[in-house]
Amino acid sequence: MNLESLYQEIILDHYKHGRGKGLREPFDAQVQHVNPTCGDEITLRVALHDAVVQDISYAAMGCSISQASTSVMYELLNGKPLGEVWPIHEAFVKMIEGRGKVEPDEDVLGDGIAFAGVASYPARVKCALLGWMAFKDATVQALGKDYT
Amino acid sequence: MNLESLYQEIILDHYKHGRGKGLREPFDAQVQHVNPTCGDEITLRVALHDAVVQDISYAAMGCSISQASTSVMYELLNGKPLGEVWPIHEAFVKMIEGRGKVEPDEDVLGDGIAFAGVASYPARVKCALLGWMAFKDATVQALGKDYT
Amino acid sequence: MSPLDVATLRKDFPILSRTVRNDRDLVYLDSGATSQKPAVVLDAERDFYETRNAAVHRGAHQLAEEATDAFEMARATIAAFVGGHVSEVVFTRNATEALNLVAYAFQNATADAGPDRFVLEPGDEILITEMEHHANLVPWQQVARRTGATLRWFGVTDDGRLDFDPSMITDRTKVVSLTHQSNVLGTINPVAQVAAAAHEVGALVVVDACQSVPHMPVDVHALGADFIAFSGHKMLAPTGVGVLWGRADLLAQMPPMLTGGSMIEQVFMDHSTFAAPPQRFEAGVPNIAQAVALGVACDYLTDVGLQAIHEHEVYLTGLALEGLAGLPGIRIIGPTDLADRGGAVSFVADGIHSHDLGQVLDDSGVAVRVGHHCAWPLHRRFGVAATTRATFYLYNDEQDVAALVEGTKRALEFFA
Amino acid sequence: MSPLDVATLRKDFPILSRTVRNDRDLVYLDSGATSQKPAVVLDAERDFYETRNAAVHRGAHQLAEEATDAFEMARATIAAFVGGHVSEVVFTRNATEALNLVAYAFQNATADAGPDRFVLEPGDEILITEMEHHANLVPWQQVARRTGATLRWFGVTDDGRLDFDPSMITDRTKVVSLTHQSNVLGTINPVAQVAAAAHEVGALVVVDACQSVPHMPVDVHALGADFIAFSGHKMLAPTGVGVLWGRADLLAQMPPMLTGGSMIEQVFMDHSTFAAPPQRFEAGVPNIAQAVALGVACDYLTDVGLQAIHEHEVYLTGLALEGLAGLPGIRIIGPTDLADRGGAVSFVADGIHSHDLGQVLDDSGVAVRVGHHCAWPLHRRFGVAATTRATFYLYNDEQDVAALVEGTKRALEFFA
Ligand SMILES: Cc1ncc(COP(=O)(O)O)c(C=O)c1O
Ligand SMILES: Cc1ncc(COP(=O)(O)O)c(C=O)c1O
Repeated sequence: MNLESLYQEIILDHYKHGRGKGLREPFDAQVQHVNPTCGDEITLRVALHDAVVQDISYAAMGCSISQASTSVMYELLNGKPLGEVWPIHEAFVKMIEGRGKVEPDEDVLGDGIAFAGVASYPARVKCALLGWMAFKDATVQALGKDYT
Repeated sequence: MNLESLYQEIILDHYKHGRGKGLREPFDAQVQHVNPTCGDEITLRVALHDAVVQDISYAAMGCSISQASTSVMYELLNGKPLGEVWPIHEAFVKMIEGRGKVEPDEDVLGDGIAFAGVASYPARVKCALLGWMAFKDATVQALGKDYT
Repeated sequence: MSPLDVATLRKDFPILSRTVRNDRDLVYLDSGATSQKPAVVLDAERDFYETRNAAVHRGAHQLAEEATDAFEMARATIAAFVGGHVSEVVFTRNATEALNLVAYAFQNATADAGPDRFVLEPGDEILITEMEHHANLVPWQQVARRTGATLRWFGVTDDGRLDFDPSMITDRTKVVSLTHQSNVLGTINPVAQVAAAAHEVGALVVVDACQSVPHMPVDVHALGADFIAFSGHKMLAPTGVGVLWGRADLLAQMPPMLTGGSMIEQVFMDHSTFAAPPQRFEAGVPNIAQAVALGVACDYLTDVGLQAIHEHEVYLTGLALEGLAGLPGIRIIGPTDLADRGGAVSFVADGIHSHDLGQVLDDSGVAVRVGHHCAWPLHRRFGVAATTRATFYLYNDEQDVAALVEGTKRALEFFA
Repeated sequence: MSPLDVATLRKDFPILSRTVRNDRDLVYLDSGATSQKPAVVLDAERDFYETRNAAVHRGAHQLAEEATDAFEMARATIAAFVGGHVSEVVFTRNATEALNLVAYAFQNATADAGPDRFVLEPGDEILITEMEHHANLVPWQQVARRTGATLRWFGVTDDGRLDFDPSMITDRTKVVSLTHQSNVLGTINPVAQVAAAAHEVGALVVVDACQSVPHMPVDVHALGADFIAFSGHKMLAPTGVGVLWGRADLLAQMPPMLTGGSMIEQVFMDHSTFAAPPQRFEAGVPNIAQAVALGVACDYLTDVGLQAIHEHEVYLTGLALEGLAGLPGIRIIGPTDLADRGGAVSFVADGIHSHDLGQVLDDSGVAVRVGHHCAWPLHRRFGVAATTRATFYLYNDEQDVAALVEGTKRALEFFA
């Protein structure tokens, strides 16, 4: 691994130009997640309608990896029905936690495969997953609200 | 060091025929000391009069070393004025804690020098001092009572 | 017959080739206090320092990543060793700290009006046994005193078995804590049976597995335990590392005992929130190298085979009981049959204090333990102040047992 | 100029000859997190296991005697190292546990209506600082909450110095706990001055000496401390051992935190009495080999010279501050002068997160720490989430500092 394969162009681009940034209304659930080692944090909102992700909005403070991965997540998941969302989510988490041994599927992950290099840097795994874990948490909460 | 120099005849004799055993009246102070590692214990009484040790009486449960050293202590200290008692006491403790490097003085310690070998067995130091520490404690208490 | 090839195993333990007292071969029969270490474990510890030493979970550099990997892989190995999940293994200094950690969960939850499961009130009962090591007794005395709960205990029968009286387990019982194998008697307790009764009334079950995990196959779920505690130094690993295994859902509810770095989620000057287990219970830079080496010790034990180790120890115990029975004035404290029994043989000799007996054994090169072995109330139960205890492990053989019997005979003669 | 012959010292540290990431030489600038270990310390630890391993204070056999000797001699060495008495040194796992031990003395004494000195009541105040490591912050939050006492703190000035306001020390102040040297800012605090003010009102003084004892001469009496805590792993010793030094008369009054074997005087089923310090605070089989090795580490440091080590680190710090000042957009968090300052240099770079900066440094072979370094409130105070921190020790040299500056430059370019 070298620096360039960790910080691919696409990551630096998402880092500098985050997609979907900001906290928007309406939303069904809001969560705050932190990375306890470096203090990075994200506030993330999810709006659902008929099991479709209507909006993911967020305000985050963090490193390039965490910022970019949240931005890529926005592009990948926003507007999609949950049935399509979970396979992508799972594939992303699997790749990141795969210690470089999981072959990512570009058809499923799109730009997300740019983060494959993170898997070789265990200390950055939490960075890459910060937004994704917040999304999962918020969506589960939103669903809970829906059905109770 | 070998077993015979640790367990000298004189020690085995004092162990089998403890001098001054039993708890007697009158007394000025009574203490109970234990050896927390093996559970050995001693109850010891001191009677003082005019700064002279009138009686040391005791009930003890313990190994040959602790039993014999208390018996030897009885012989060495009982009936003596405190002015003579403390130098003997100090010399005995010094020898036992001396790790085999302190040359014992037979003129001061009498039969007590039989315990010189204990100094080479650190785990037995507490055994050899059980009665002696109880005596010191009881005497200090008795003196405190005298002068307050 | 022993299922182990002891002669070959002994070569792995450098210390066993030293001599003691006037050039006697060392006969080490004190593994119940602490075990000796094979070279492979010492190599692992040293290798960690020479190649990967860094603070874990804190750095983003390569050394820190490698150190964290080694540490977390050891956790996974140890979890598998006892049939638990990796997130259920907490590293402590020793079993004593592990047991205190559970006891403090009750004390602190009660002080904080925390999760019900851990809150104790006057009338609630903590149930232990009369054969407990001080490590599984004194912490519960403290908790009982500070919460107002009552400490009760099962007795011990004359032949050294647990006097299990199910009627003592009632709705008032909130926690049952007992040893899996007595470090004095050798008795293996029917933990699963006790645990089932305890769970029926909703009590939590803590198992002091100090003398079982190193010596026989232990599976936390088969035991029915909610927590188990054990020490690395008793199972071929370095000093300075112990383990608390706890059921995930319980650890998740428990307040930490120690607080500080690496166990937090967020920290402000006036309050903090805490990380998920196991990190919540590992404040500060942990005993990293020791944990890594403990992982290697588990692998070594697994390779030798825990069932074989147990059978080997039972075999030696049989020989020892037989040999000692042949000497005059020897009384065994503990079962004299081999059913549900591990390799600890404690005894007293008529008219000879155990300190003196142990001294003669030491002079013969035989290292045993004398005293109350941190089980003072148990000794009181048997009306003795102290016993002489021989404990066996995978590196002991028939000759060691013969040396014990021979040395005891010498002591009887010496003090006759 | 440095007073040390670093090239020669480096040969003592096996790990320093390894390479990282694509064959870069390792530049280890994370000693503030944990230090590397010289061979002589690793030898001592291994030698203990290979020649004298036994449980201390428990056995009467020769191994146990030798192990106990080695352990207690290490205690004496460490006591002398900080100017204390041997009976005042308590072995813990790390500094975090040592600080918790003191905090629990207050919590438990309060729960037990114990010795006045340690009882806290609503209205009483615990005084710390805004630059504390979580280890000297979170335990006091817990104590305050559980006793009803109030937690207060001295602030930090813009240039990273303690904002010492003597008027905050009042009759209500029961304990003042502060770091000797900040692990983030490098600031050395005027502990003696604070301690004098605290003692005037009868408050106890706890010093977190984690970053001072390894790096400069420390004398507990000159400091005026009642307790000091430090970690072995930060001073060339193994992981898994730390020290609490406490004034004898205070330790004598303190209830134990952990209970179990070896810390008792007498044990009955329903109550126990405890041994005198330091044993009272060392429950269970201790981290023996680690303590022995810590003694050897102290000897090694004494041989090199603590004053020389301090001067060496100040020299490197000067070079680092100078080198970083030459780069655009770098802000130092902490004093930029060298007065009362040790070898921790923390900084932020405009527009680059410290995690990213650290990654480029790592790729250059330079191991630094990124994040809040367990001092989150201090980072909040400076309006940053995280910093990049380089820390120096006796084995670092001018080239290491140059690599830090060079690597930082590379990061600035990479993320430009
Ligand atoms: C100032 C300070 N205090 C406390 C600690 C905690 O030390 P440990 O994690 O070894 O307990 C550290 C190091 O992490 C420190 O730098
Ligand atoms: C049954 C039992 N419980 C607890 C302990 C305490 O272990 P440690 O001293 O390693 O904490 C021991 C060993 O001393 C033991 O044998």
